[in-house]
Formats: sequence, C-alpha cells, structure tokens
Amino acid sequence: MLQSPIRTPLIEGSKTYRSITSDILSPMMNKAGKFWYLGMTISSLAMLFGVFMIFWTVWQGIGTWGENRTVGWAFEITTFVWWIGIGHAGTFISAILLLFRQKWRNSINRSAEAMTIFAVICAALFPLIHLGRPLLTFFIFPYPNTRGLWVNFNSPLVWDVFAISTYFTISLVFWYVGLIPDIGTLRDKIKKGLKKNIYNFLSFGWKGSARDWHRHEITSIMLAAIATPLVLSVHSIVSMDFASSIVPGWHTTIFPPYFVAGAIFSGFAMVQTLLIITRKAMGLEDFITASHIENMNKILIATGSIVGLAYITEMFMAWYSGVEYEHYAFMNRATGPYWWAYMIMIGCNVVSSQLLWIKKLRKSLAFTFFLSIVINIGMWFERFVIIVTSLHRDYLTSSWTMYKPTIVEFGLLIGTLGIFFTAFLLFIRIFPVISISEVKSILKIGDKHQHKSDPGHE
Amino acid sequence: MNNRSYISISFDDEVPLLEAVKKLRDNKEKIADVLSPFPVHGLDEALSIKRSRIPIVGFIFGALGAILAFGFQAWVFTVSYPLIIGGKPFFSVPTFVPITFEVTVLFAGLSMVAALLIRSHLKPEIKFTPVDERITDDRFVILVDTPDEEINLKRITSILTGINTVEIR
Amino acid sequence: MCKYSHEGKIKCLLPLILLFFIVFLALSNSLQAQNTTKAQVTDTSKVQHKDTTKAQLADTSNDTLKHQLPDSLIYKKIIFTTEEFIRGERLFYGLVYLGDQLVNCAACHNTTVSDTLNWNPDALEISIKYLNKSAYDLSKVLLRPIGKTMKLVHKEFKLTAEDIVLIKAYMNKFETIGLKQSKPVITNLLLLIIAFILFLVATTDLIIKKIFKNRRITWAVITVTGVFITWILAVNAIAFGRSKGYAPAQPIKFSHAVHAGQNKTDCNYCHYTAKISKTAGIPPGSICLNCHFLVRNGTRSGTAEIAKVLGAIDQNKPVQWVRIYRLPDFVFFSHEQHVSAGGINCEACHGNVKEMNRLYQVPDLSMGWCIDCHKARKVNLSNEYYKTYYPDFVSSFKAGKIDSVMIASIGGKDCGKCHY
Amino acid sequence: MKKYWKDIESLKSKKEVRSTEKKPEENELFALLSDPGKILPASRRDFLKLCGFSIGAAALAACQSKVSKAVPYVIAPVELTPGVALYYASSYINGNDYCSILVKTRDGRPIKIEGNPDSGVTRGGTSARVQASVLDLYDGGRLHGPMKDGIPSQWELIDNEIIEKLNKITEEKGTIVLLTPTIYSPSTEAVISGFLKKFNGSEWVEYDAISYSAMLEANKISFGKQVIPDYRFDKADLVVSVGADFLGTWLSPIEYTKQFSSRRDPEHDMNWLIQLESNLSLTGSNADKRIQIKPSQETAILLNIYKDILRSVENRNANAPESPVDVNEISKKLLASKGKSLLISGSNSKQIQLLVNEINRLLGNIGETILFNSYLRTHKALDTSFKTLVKKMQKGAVNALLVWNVNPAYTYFDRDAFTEGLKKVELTVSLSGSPDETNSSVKYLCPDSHYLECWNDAEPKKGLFSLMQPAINQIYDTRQMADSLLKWTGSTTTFHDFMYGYWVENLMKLEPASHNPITFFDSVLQKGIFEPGTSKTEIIEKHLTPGILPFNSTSIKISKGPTEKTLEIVFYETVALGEGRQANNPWLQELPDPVTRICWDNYVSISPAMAKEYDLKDCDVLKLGETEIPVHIQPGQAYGTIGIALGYGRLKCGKVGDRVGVDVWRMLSAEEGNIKNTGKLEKIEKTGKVYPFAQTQTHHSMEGRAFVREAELKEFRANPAAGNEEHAYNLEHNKSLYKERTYPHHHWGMAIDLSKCTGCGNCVIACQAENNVPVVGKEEVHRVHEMHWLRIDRYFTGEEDNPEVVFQPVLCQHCQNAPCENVCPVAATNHSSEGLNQMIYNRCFGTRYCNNNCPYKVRRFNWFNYSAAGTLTGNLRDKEEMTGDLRRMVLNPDVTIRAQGVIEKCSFCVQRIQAAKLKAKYENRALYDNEIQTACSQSCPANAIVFGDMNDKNSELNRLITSGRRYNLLEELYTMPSVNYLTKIKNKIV
Repeated sequence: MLQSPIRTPLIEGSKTYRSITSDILSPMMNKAGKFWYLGMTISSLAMLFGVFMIFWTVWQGIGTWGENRTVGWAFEITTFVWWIGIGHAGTFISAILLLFRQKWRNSINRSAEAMTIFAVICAALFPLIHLGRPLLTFFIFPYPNTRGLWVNFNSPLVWDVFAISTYFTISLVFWYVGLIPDIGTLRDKIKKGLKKNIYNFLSFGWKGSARDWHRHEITSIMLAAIATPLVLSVHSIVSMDFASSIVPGWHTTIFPPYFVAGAIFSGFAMVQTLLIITRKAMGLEDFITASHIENMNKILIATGSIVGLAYITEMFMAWYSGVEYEHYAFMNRATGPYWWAYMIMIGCNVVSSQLLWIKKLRKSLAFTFFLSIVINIGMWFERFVIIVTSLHRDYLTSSWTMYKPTIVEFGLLIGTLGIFFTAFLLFIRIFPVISISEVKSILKIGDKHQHKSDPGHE
Repeated sequence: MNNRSYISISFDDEVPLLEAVKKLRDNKEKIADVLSPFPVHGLDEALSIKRSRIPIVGFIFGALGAILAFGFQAWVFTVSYPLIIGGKPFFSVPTFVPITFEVTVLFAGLSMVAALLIRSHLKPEIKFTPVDERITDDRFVILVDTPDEEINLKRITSILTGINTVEIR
Repeated sequence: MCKYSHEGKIKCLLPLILLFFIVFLALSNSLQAQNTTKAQVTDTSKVQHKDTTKAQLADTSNDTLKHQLPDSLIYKKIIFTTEEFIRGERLFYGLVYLGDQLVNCAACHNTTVSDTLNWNPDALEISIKYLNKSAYDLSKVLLRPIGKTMKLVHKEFKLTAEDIVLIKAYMNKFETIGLKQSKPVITNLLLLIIAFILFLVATTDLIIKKIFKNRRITWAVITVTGVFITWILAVNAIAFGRSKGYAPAQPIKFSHAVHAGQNKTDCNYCHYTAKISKTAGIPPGSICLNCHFLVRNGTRSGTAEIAKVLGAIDQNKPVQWVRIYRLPDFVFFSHEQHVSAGGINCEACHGNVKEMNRLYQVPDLSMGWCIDCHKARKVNLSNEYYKTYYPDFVSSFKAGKIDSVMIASIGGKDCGKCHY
Repeated sequence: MKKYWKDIESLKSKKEVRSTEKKPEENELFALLSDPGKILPASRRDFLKLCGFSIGAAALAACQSKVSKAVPYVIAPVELTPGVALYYASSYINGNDYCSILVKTRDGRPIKIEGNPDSGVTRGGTSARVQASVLDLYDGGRLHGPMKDGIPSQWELIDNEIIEKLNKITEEKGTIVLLTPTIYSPSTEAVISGFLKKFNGSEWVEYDAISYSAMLEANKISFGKQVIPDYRFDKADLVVSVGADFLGTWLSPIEYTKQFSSRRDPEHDMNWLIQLESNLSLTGSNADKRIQIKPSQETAILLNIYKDILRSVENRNANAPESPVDVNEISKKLLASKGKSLLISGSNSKQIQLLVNEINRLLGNIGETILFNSYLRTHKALDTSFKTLVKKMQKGAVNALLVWNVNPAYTYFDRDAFTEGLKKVELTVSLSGSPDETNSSVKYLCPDSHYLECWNDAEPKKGLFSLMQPAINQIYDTRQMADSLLKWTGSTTTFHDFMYGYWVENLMKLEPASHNPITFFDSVLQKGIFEPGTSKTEIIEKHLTPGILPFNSTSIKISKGPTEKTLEIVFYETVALGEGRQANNPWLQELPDPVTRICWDNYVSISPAMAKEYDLKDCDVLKLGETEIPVHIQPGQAYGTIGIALGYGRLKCGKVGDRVGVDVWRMLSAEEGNIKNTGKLEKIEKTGKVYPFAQTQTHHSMEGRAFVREAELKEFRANPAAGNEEHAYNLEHNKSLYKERTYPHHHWGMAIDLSKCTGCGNCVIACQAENNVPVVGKEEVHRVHEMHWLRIDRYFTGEEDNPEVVFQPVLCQHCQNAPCENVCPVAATNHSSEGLNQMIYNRCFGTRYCNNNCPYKVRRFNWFNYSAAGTLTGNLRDKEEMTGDLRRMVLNPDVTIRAQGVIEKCSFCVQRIQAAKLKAKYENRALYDNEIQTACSQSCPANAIVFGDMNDKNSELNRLITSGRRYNLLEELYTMPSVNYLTKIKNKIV
C-alpha cells in the first residue's frame, strides 16, 4: 500500500477528542433552529401531498397516471430507479471506499448511509404503489400457501424484491452497527431522562472494550466486503428489469455497468447536495471539508464520464447491431418527440460533469451545489429517456403513442422527496451525522503522530 | 457481571495508552480489558487479541443461504409446481443466480452481525452503567485484573511512572 | 443467580398460571369447532326473520281482533301486564307447576340457535305460524293434538285458556328479537389479545424492567405465547375466506341422511343437472313434488317441514336455500366435466352426504385441494378422445411402461384449465 | 343496485315488494319457448327473477363471506338447464340491415349473436352492428311501456283510444298514414295490407334514411322492375365500384363481403376491384386500384367508360365530355371480362344509375353477375313518396300518422318541414321501441319490442325466407309492432299465429315435400331459414334492344364542374353506426372506424394536401354552416372533397349516444326527388377551437417494418412465398439456447388471411361480446386506455395523398417463447400444455411488466374500476353505465369479469375450447375439424380467420399454415407465435 509521504489533514481546525464529540453531538443536545423547523414544515407538507396522491392512486387506480396501453411504466419506475440510484452512494462510500482505505470517507459515510436507507425506502414505495392491486402485494413473496403456488423466479421483478430487500437490510444493519458506539457516546453525554433511556436502549450496552472494537471492525470490514458486490448487484438487477426484456432500447447488455455507474453518479450528487447544506447548517465545516467535496467531485467526473461513455456505446451498438428496431429506438431518443428529455440528459450528466476538470470549479462549493442538483435532474431524465422513449415507440407502429404525466405522478415524486427530507431532517436531530469514533481515529492523520497500520488488516 | 475487582488506569490520549499496555504486559500484568472511545490502532497486537472468527460464521451462513436459495428455486420449478414460462426449461440455472447471490449475502451479513452482538454481549438494555462516562468521549481506560487492590495499585503506579496517566484507581 | 423469595415464587408462578389458562382455553375452543360458522348462522336467521316480522307485526296489531273466535273473550285479550308476561315466560320454560305435571315448551322447541338438527319446530317458527292466528288455534294444538308425534308429546296438558293466551303473548316476542345465540363463546381473538399482551409484557420485562428474576420463565412465556400467536395467525390466515365445515341452518330442515341415506335416493335424481351442466343445481320444487305429492308425513318432523315445501309450491315462491358450496367466480368449475367425463363420485368432494342430517361443507375448496386431487387421480385412457390426442401415453400404458396417467400429466395443473 | 349478479339476496328484497302484485303466469315465462303460440304478459321484474334463478350463472359473484342464497325454480322449465347454453336460430332485422343469426342464451338471457352458416344470404357472417345488437336488448333507455303524452299508460286504454280515433278518421274519410322503413317481412306486409284494408283511405309509406331510390327508379326504367337486383360479387372477375362501399355499408355488406372474399383466394381464384371514390371507404381500402374522384366527376367518368364500351361492343359512338381521369384501362379491363364483371355506383342519381345499368347491359353482365331471380328486398323505399307525405302533412291532409322505426325528425334533411307537418296531424302514434327525435313529439307511444323478443319472418331476398323467434320474453312492457297493428285492425290473433297461418298458407307449398304444417314450421324454426330454391326463376332478358331501352346518353346532363375552389362534401355512413339507429350502443360507439381508427365521434375528413393549403391540423374545429365540426386529416381523401359521417349527433337516443359527434343530416339535399349524399361547400371557416379525438391508432406507417407482408398476384403465382422471403430466412436463423418445447397433444393455433380480411370490425365486437370486454368511454380511449382484446391495425403504404391500405387483426399471439411470461413476478401468465398463453386474472396484481414486454401490445390493463368487480368501492368509472343491472345481463358467465388493476388479453376463447373438449370426451370421440370456433373466427364475414389444432394434419388450419404465404408477426424476435398470418396478395395485373 502506497501512502503519500505528506498528507493533508482530513479534519481542519485544531480539534481534540472532546471537542469532536461536543461539535458533532451539538444538534442532539441543543434545540433545533429556525431553519430546521422551516425545512421540516416544507418537507412534511410535501410528504402529506404525496401520501394523498398515494391514497388517490390506490383508490382510483393507476388510470390516474398518464400511463397507457403502450407505455406501461413511466414516471413511477423512473423515480424508482432514480431513488435506488441515489441509494447507491451511501453503501458505495461506506463499503467500497472502506475497502480502498479512503480515510476521508469517515466524515461523510454516516450521512451517506442514512441517505441510502431513506432513498431505498422512497424507492421501494414505487414498486408497491405502481401495482394495479397493491392490496395483493404479498403475492410477490414465496410463502407457503394453500394454492400450492410460488413465484416466478424467472422474473427480474422477483430478483428486484430479493435484491432491494437484501440491500435495504444489509445497509440498515451496516449503518446501525456503525452507529452503536456513537449512540454509546450520546448515552453517556446525556445525563438523565427518557432520552437517556432511549439511547441506552439503542446503544446495546456498548462499552468500548478492545475486543468489542476488534469484532466491530472485523464485522464492519466483512460487511463492507459483502456489501461491495451487493451494491454492484442491486443496480445490475434493477437494470435487468430492462435488460432482460425484449423492448428495443431496453434489451442491451451494457445496462448493468451503465446503471451502476449512473447510480453512483447520481448518489454522489445527492450526497453533495445534502452535505453542502448540512455542513453549513450544522457548522461541520471542519469535518466535512472542501477537500471532501473536491474528492467527491473527482468521483463525479469519473462516473459522469463512464455514463457518457455508456451513452455513446449504446448509440454505437444500436447502429452496429444492424437491428432496425434498435436503430430506430435510439434515433427516436435523440430526435423523436422526446428529444428534449434526451438533451437534458446529455447536458446535465455528460456536459456539466466535465466542467469539473476545472480545478476552480471543482473547489467551488456554490458551483458544486448547483451542479449536484443539475446532475440529479439529469439522472432523473436519463431514466425517463430509457423507460419512456423506449416504450412509446416499440415494435408495432400501430401501438405507438405518447406519454404525458399527470399531477398525481408529480405528486408522488414530490411526496417521496418530502419523505426523504423529513427522514433526513429527523436523522440529523437524532443521530450524529458524522461517525464520531471514526473521525477520532483519523484525527491525527496529517499530524505528526501518524500511524502506520490500518485497523483490522494485519 | 462478575464481582472481581479491577484497577482502572485512565488516559486522555492513545499514545500513552499503548505505551502503558506494552509496559503492563511486559510486567506480566493481567489486562482484563482496554476501553477506548475509538479503535486504537496497534492495540490489538499489543493485547495479542486473536483474530475474530466472525468471517467464518459469515462464510458458513452464506454458504447455507446459497444452498437454500438455489435448492428452493430448483425445487419450486421442477417438483412443486413446474410451469411452462416463456418456453424455458424447468431447471434453468441462469435464472436462479441473482436470487441465490442475494440470499447468500443476506445470510452472511445478518449472521455476522448476529455473531458480533452475541459474542460481545450487545443487546438492547435499559440500564447500563459504564466504567467511566467519558470512555465514549475522550478517555482511554485499562482495566487490570487484580485480586488484591491495595498491593497492585502501588505496583502498577510504579510500572507506569513516566507515562502520562490521568488517573489510577 | 436468582434468589428465590416467597414473593418471587408467586411472581414466577403467575405467568405460568396464565399460560395454562391460555392453553386450556385454546384447546377447549378448538374442540368446539367452527365458531365463525356459528356466528354466520345466527346472523342469517336474524336477518331472515326480521324482515318478515316487521311487516307482519304491523298487520297483527290491526287484525288480531278480526281473526279471533267469538266463543271466548279470553282469547281476545291483547293487552298484558308485566306480571302476566312473566307468567307466560315461566309457563313456556316449564317453571310453573301445573298440578302434577311440568310442561316445558322450551325443552323441545328451541329458543336458541342450535348446532344440532332439532326436528321440532323452534319457538320462532311457532310464533310466526301463530302470529295471525288466535290463541284459540294454539289451544287446539296443545289440548287436542292430532298428529301422531304430537299426540304422544302433547299428552293431557292441563293448561287453562288464560295460560295459553299468556304463552302466546310471550311467544310473540320471538317475532321481534329472533332466537338467541346458543352460548357466548370466548373467541380466539380474545385469546390472541391475552397472548399478545403476555408476550409484550414478557419481552419488555426481559429487556427493561426485570421484575422476574428468573429469565427462564420469561423466555418460556415468550416462546409459548410466540408459538401460540403464530399458530393462531397462521390458522386464521389459511382459513381466511374459506368456509370448511360451514353448516348453516336451512329454511327447511331437510336431511340428506333421510333422503340419500335411508331412502337411498340417487344424488342425480334431485341434482339432475350435475351430469349435463356445469352446475349441479338445487332441485326445483317440482322435483320435491314427485315424491311429496304423496308423501306428506315424515317420521320425525311430522308434516311441518314437508308442509313448507308444499306451501312454497302452492304459493309459487321458491325456497331460498342457503348456499354452502361456493367457488369464487374466477374459478371455472364444471360438474359435467367431473361427473360425466371424469366419472367421479359425488362423495369424493361432498363427503358422506348420506350421513349428514344437516349438510356441511366438507373440503375447504382451496386451490391446493383441487390440485392435490388432479395430481392423484388417473385418466380414463380408454376414451377415444385420449386415444386420439394422447397416443404416446396410451401406447406406453398398453406396453406397460406406465401404470397410469394422472390428470396433472394431461394439463390438469394448467392454470388456464380453471381460470379464464 | 350494482350487486345484481353478486348475490341473490337482493332478489329476495325485490320479490317481497312484488308479493302484493303476484301474477299467476310467473312460471310460464319460459313456456313461451316451448309453446310458441303464446306470448305472455310479463314485467321486467319477472325477467329479473328468472335470471336470478340459476345459481350457476350467478357465479360472477366475488368471494364474499356473507350468506348467499341458492334459489331454485319452483317448477323447472323443461328445455332449460341452468348452466347450459341454448342456441336459437333467428334473424336480425333492423331497418334495412338483415342477418341470419344464431342467438346464444344462457339461463334465459341472450348473451351472444353468432352467424347462421346455413343462410344463403349471410352464410354465417355477421357485422359489428349485428354482434352489438344483443346489447341493445339490455338498453335501459328503451321505452318501458306504452305512453300517452309522455305519461306512462296502459295498453288497453291506449288501444281503445287509438282504435276509436282510427275508426273515426276512417269514417270521416280522413287519411291514415303508416310510415315505416322498408319492410321485407312477408307476414308483416300481410298485416299491413290487412290494416290498409280495414282502414279505408289509409296509406303505407316506406322511408329509408339512406336512400337507394334512384337505383330503384333507374332499374324500373332499365329492366322494368323497381327492385335492387341480386349482385353476385362471387361471380365477378372484375368489380368496378364508383363510390359504392359494398364491403362496408352499401346495400347488403355482409353478403357482399362473403361473396367478395370468396374470390380473394390467390391460390385459386382472385378477382380484381377498382374503386373510384372520394372518401377512403372500407371498400376503397381493400381495392386493388383506387382512383380518387370528386362526386361531380362521376357522370363524366361513367360516360367515358360508356363511350369506350359502346364503341367496341356495338360499334357506336356516344358523346362524352373529357374524362377527369384516365378510364382507358378500366374500359379495357371491363371489356376483357365481359359477362364476368360488375359495375356499381353508390350514387343516388337516377341518370348515373341508368348509365351504370346500360354499361352493365352492354357488358353482358345482366343475368350473369346481376341477377333478378332473388332480388334484394331490403331497400324498397322511394324518396318521392316520403316527400309527398311531408307535403301532405304540411297541408294538414294527413289525419293520422303511425310511425315505426323511422326517425325522419332526425334523418330527413328537411326535418323542419316534417316536424311542422307532424304538428298538423290529429293522431300521431309511434311504434318505435326506443326513444328518438321523432317520437318525442308524438302523442301515443306504443313501443315495439327488441328483435330478440319478437316473432317475425323475413324475405331479404326474393325466395329466401328466414324466421325470427324470441330468445327472451319482453323485458319491458312492450309489444311488437305487428301485434299492435293486428290489435288495431280488430284481430284477436297474435302475430305469431298470424305468421304461422301465413307460412302454412303461402310458403309451405314452396316445399313440396312437407305436408304437416307443424313439422314444416318447426323444421324451419330450427334452421332459422327457409330457402326453397330458385326453381321458379324469372329471367330478365339479357339484351334489350336499344330502341326499347329508354336510355339516351345525350339526355344526360353534366352538371357544370364546380369551380376549383368549391369543395364537395360526401356524406357517408360509418361501418359501426350507419344511419344512427344503434347510436345508444356503447360497443358500436367504441368500435374504431376501420379506416380512421377514431371512435365516439364524427369529423370532417380532408386530404393532407388540402390541410396544408388551408393550414389545418388534426382536431382543429371548422365551421360548416351552423355546425361546428372537427377536422381529421385523412390520407386518400380526394383533393377538393371532404367527407362527413351521418348518424352522429343524436339528441334523444339515450344516455350513451346523445350528443356524440355532430348531426349533419340537415346538410343533405334532394335532386329530382332523390336525396343526394353529396353537397357543396363554398369555403372553410376555422373557429380556432381544438377538439381532441378518441383515436386508437395515431401512427399510420409501418416504418418499413414487415408487419403486413404483401405481394402482387403475378409475383405470387411465380413464387408462393413472394413478399414473404424473410420467413425462410428467419426459420433458418432463429435459434434458441434452450431445447425447444413441443406441444404434442393439442397445439391451438390460428391463421389470419390478410388477403381476405377487409377490416370491417366484426371480430372486434364479437370478441367484446364473448369475453366481457369493458367499455371505457371516449375520454379513456383518448387517454389510450381502450380495452379491446382484438384490434385491427390499419397501415397506409405508398404516397401520402394516395395511399394503399392494409388491415391486420392483432390479438394475443400465444407465443411459445412468450416474452410476457418470463417477466411476470407471480407467474400470473404462463403457458398451458396445449400451447395457450394463459392469463390468470385472480393471480395478477398488475405490474404491467408483461404489457411492456409484449412486442405486439395486445395486453390490456384495467386502469380504473371499469367493471365493478374489484374489492374497492366508490371508484367505479362507468360513464356508459355498462355495469348497471340490466346491461350486465349480456355478460358471458363463463368468462371472469376482470377487476381493477388486472391485465387481461385474448384467451383464444379458451372457454369454447374447454367446452368442445368436454363434449368430445363426453361423447367418447375426437374433435371435429372446425368444431372449436373462436368468437372472432365464427362470425367473420370474410372467412379470414381460421382457428384449430396445429397438430391436426388434416385440418383447414394446417393447410393454411403450411402454405408459402404463412408468416408470424415479428418472427425475427423468435417469440414463435401461434397466430399465423398469410401474406396479403393484391391483384394488380392489368
């Protein structure tokens, strides 16, 4: 393992262990500010709006959406894939960067993981409500029943169920295992009362013993080791919803890596959005430093370029395959009635992320924030382009039609954004957004007292 | 918990902690436990903690999950209720791969976490009294196992002279 | 280590007693099978009767006087005091000592909904019958019975005219309230709630409070209640929407045991469409009339039940049977297919109807039940149809390579054979 | 209310209400069927009770744990077994439309109409209108009983009043007029003549909204007979049609489609069709050559053809103006097939029809392709007689007007004159069964029963008789028209008895073998038809001498060609709605027009070139006179013409049809007494409004993809696989990684012959009726939520201004490697061991993944609660009230009603397959070829759809699928469909 001889410190400001604790725990110990309440109000209103739209959809039927005979999936699966994609950054940061020993991740992994969990919850909502008969969702699970029936293991949707539920479970467990020592800190910081009891309950009796730390680290690294293929598999399987079908524009073998890259791209963009707000709002500039943002921007360049490459490859393969349906499907994407969506996709994802080659922009927080939102919009449109433009003009020209979303569908998107931000706002008030113990362990990096070894690797 | 008595030695930084551990072990003191707010690098070797077998648990359960998932799918499609789906054969291995993988990961992950919780006696409890409330903040504590406090306290204090301790009691 | 104090022991025993109580209740409950069914039965009868009652009750108040016989003023009485009512009730339940005999009407004429088949008309039926008649008519039956059975039972009653008027006055009550439910049953829901509370208490105790020092008891409570809750939930989930054992009270006390069993009537005689149609059909009144045109007296019910059939035909009102076997409409089931083409006996699905006084649903009619039979039943390969289209099976059968072909092998497990 | 079929308890409550007015005849309802002489009075409620009796049929119920009742009959009717379908041979008569049919009834309810294969007229074919007619029976908007001044009344009271008034008028020498459409029922004609005799001075006027009176008049002049001849398209090698949509709406389309398609068999015998027209009609889209003309050019074109033919046949010359189109080719071809050709015209101008007759005479077609032995009797009305009537009415010279089944207040161009005249009539009686614009201003309403409730007979063609028998008792308190007339005449017999007498007296002698009237009548009743043969033929002389022929080409006036700017309007009937009689039928309203694919509307069709010129877009609203009407750009519409459909914009037909589309009847005019189906328009005025259509197909090109494979006859003769070369390539190159599955026992399949299919839409409605396909309404169709299991794709090929049209019925292809099956997470769709792609509705929870993955897009999702079968309540979307008690009677009890959120699709009519297999097993035999007929194949008027077992080597299906023309749709995807298409062969040989 190569280490650069001089490292820039990962944490800025002169920090002691004690000040780290008090800095990070301050939101939990103090009253929330005006902006928190404002954000909470807005996001819960959005959530309520979404809940009403869910109720309306379930009661009245999927007909309230703009979908039709030809376009059977549109807004909802677009948003589903978008959220699942966002949900990839968290585990990517915690697992893959942990395996690659990117120490800077320690400041951001907690919030990224939380984001993952909330994003997966938002995502999982869509497959549920997009069912024609959501009350029969339990049909999807292979449970023993009096009909003697199981499920169709050929179907990518069943794979999805397994992949997403596994991903959610493992992410949640990973996140919680990491939280246990920090909850211990919280428990010890709070003097008494119900709050203390609750944290006590949640801390699982963490005492910080060397053996516990050892097992904790081994478990973390092993979870990271299995979460790494998991994170790659989840979006691969989601992409198989499309790739294993017969629809021109969906039926492409490039989808798994393309989707994974896209997912990490959008996930990091969302992490950027959240962290830039969080560090500002919660005064965590010392922990989430400009170099964190820059590092993530570098990942954005990389994944953005992969995504761009995938776009080009798709086009090339469509032409090279010689299949007229493929050929038409891709021409239709770029030049058909939904050309604007395609242009938004290219503009927001490929062109904008290339701007990050400029160091000045890469280091600019304002630009990064703006860009992260642009990328998220772009990635939403990527899925929209894949789903809608492929479906609306498929094989039989007689069935070609257009798709127009309705207010209900927008409501669902807004609603999940509401759920997401409500959950995130609650999270920052309840649990430390930065992993205290992990940050403490990297406090001295860039210091004189540099440690040569890494945990759990001997 | 047991009723044995300990001498606890507190530090406010990990560097003296490591030195102290080394010295204590050199002096054949029994270190019952070391408590720290974060995993101190090098402590494992210093304490000669054996590598945990949690990965093995994970492997066994992962393998179990793989066998169960694959076997279940194969049984459903060939024995329980074979259905003709898309002209495919009943026993088509590629189809079973994704779910087999996911269940493997799920079993391995959950089993390892379960092993961690069981081995470290971590469980939800409403009443817990820590050795020192600052252990989770900025205190590092060595617990030395001792049958006779009075004598050992002196000995240990002498061993640790020169090392920046906060408190020995 | 746990120290056992006296107090501690009681504390330890408490959950055990509760547990025992639950298990006992659960067992006793499962022995008296089909609570749910009972509830249904009750509902029906209530609904059924109420409708008619109200309309007719209105009639009574106006018409009672008209219908009364002029020979005795007693029979004209329509207003009763509370005491008189109570006497009527006591008379009906045989609580009044009449000379040397106790006349208990309720002994034979049920006042509650009953699971078993009581051939005697119940209190409600009688009250409906005599609603528009005077107490004088009732007195004729009680004091001068005609039918064979009635003569035997209603022997030398020493009821006065006043008593009969009071009995009738009391009986009219059934018109409005219907029959009572037989006995209150502790439903599984109650047990489930108790078990759930115990489970919660034990779990919280285990984690938080630690009142019971002995962990083993807490664990035992958790395990047992956990198993119980799971079991109840599973059983109810499986039975959800099914009605195995459903045995509703029918408007006529028709006994399959008498007709199909004792009298050996062929199933297809009454259910004559079973062989030619997808539905087996409920026999029309005209079929009943084939025999009951002549047979007007039953050995058990006297003429009462047969009279209902004849009356229905006379008035041209079909008898409204309560349907027992019922498949959801997304299942296509053809009796013709099974009886004619498949050659299956009625008993294979409907059970031993010949011994059922009151008919009940034998199978649970779940898809698994259908499929199991399709997997196990052999195809009649001598049919020309199979010879033409399944020559491979037929030839290997003849060659002795296979000893039978199951329905499932010729597509009996295809979804689209029943669902379309 | 909506729970009717769900539980029989609701029945109970109904019955209790009824107990006060119990009728002794209740049980005899079905006796009607066994005792044909009796027509019983019964109310609608009796009928409802009857339907409730059969518990088998009530199996439409949802699974609910509440108590359900099983209510048997008191006395079981002998002929009716609950759960078993009964078929009655009958006839469909609705105005001028005729079809010989079999009525399928289940538990006393007619639920489906099938074609009667024995009929010499329609030969087992039906049309969409015939298929949909069963739904009219269950139309709650029909008149419920007799009315006086809009107030419900009693038959006896009304009868007495009418009889009294009629007698009074007769005594005072007043005029009684009976106004009907063409009546071709011999018994009814006899009843009417009895009526006319009884009431001296009464008149009978026949009035057809779509008039063929010029043809009748011309034939009177040319042939001495005022009849429509028997056109024999099956005998004609060459058909030249000038604006006659004989496959869609002209005269007797079912019969002509049967005849025409029998000659579209490239293996054997292929005819040639040239269509000259302005609108792109169904016939035009099936033509081998289509020439766009303006209606005003018809005369000139025909004169030129006449000139050519006259020159070569009789070596004479005739004057003719310059022809707007080149007719040399047509003339040459006509001359080449003398005696085997047919020239027809859809014009209602006497001189054009005379010209056509003369050309046909010159070509020697009279007696060959134009016969008079069994001439068509379904169109007999003369426009002049109605015009005279209106004039008389206006003068107040009509004292009583009895209207039956015509609606001049809506269909007559000068409707104001009619309504004005109607006010001056003392006694106005309407005998029509449904509310309409005419009978809303009539004093007495004596509603006729639906044809499925009636006894009647028909003689649609001379010498070809058929019977109509009731398949159900009167749902409402209605009485059939002939019965009313008999009653008013003073007769005590019922019409059934009258008809029976008539048949025994007049028709039995045509069948020399029969002596017993009862057996004679019963045998006819059983078959539905009586065709004693054409032994006594009447032969029109083939060659009338020119001197005698009252035809002189010089007498023909050629109207001055309108200026270039003047637009000519062509009014036409749509295939679905015709003149608008069945406008209240949601099935027909939702049937997309075969050519434009628009439903629930009419519109102005203009050509793309004109649209460009006037800067019009689809859906722009125009102002034509006082009416506002949206534009549809229709490739193939002749430049300078616009087409508008009649039969829309009704105001008083019922909830479904009211205000659907625009009423343009007023824009018609008369010329020489005959109502013209053309008009003129000086300019187009835009309103700036936009009106969206419900259009089921918005893309009209195949984009170079080989969905419909075509070849010319010449190529086909040289190479049977012409145009289908890809098939061999695909067969060779398609490979599967897996071992292919085989279906050794049964393997159901279908062949659709694109050469034969005319795209008429009959199969769409047949499928809808058989499979309980819901109606979704205009807005939902507009949102691309239509539910038809079977659709007919229509593609344009060639240039935009003069496209060729191809039709392709697309249904579930039952692929062996079905893409939909792989993706369903709950295996709600999978394959049966007999090669069917099965869809299990109760397992489906609606991911719509199968629909996405279906390359044919034949799966349909229940977007809303269309059918009231779901678990949730309060969310019903049923604008057309198809889930009402009465409408639900039409549902097929063997097919599940699909709930909200469930995918559905074509099942290959698996209920029919299963029934036929059961029958075979029961009878211990193998299946017969063609024993199993799907709803679409059974009634196809073109015999384009063949269903069968692909494993049966001797079947008709096997013959078709082994032909070189066979291919599968999108076969390059290797989905291996069980539906096979046969290439479309067009005859372009000149």
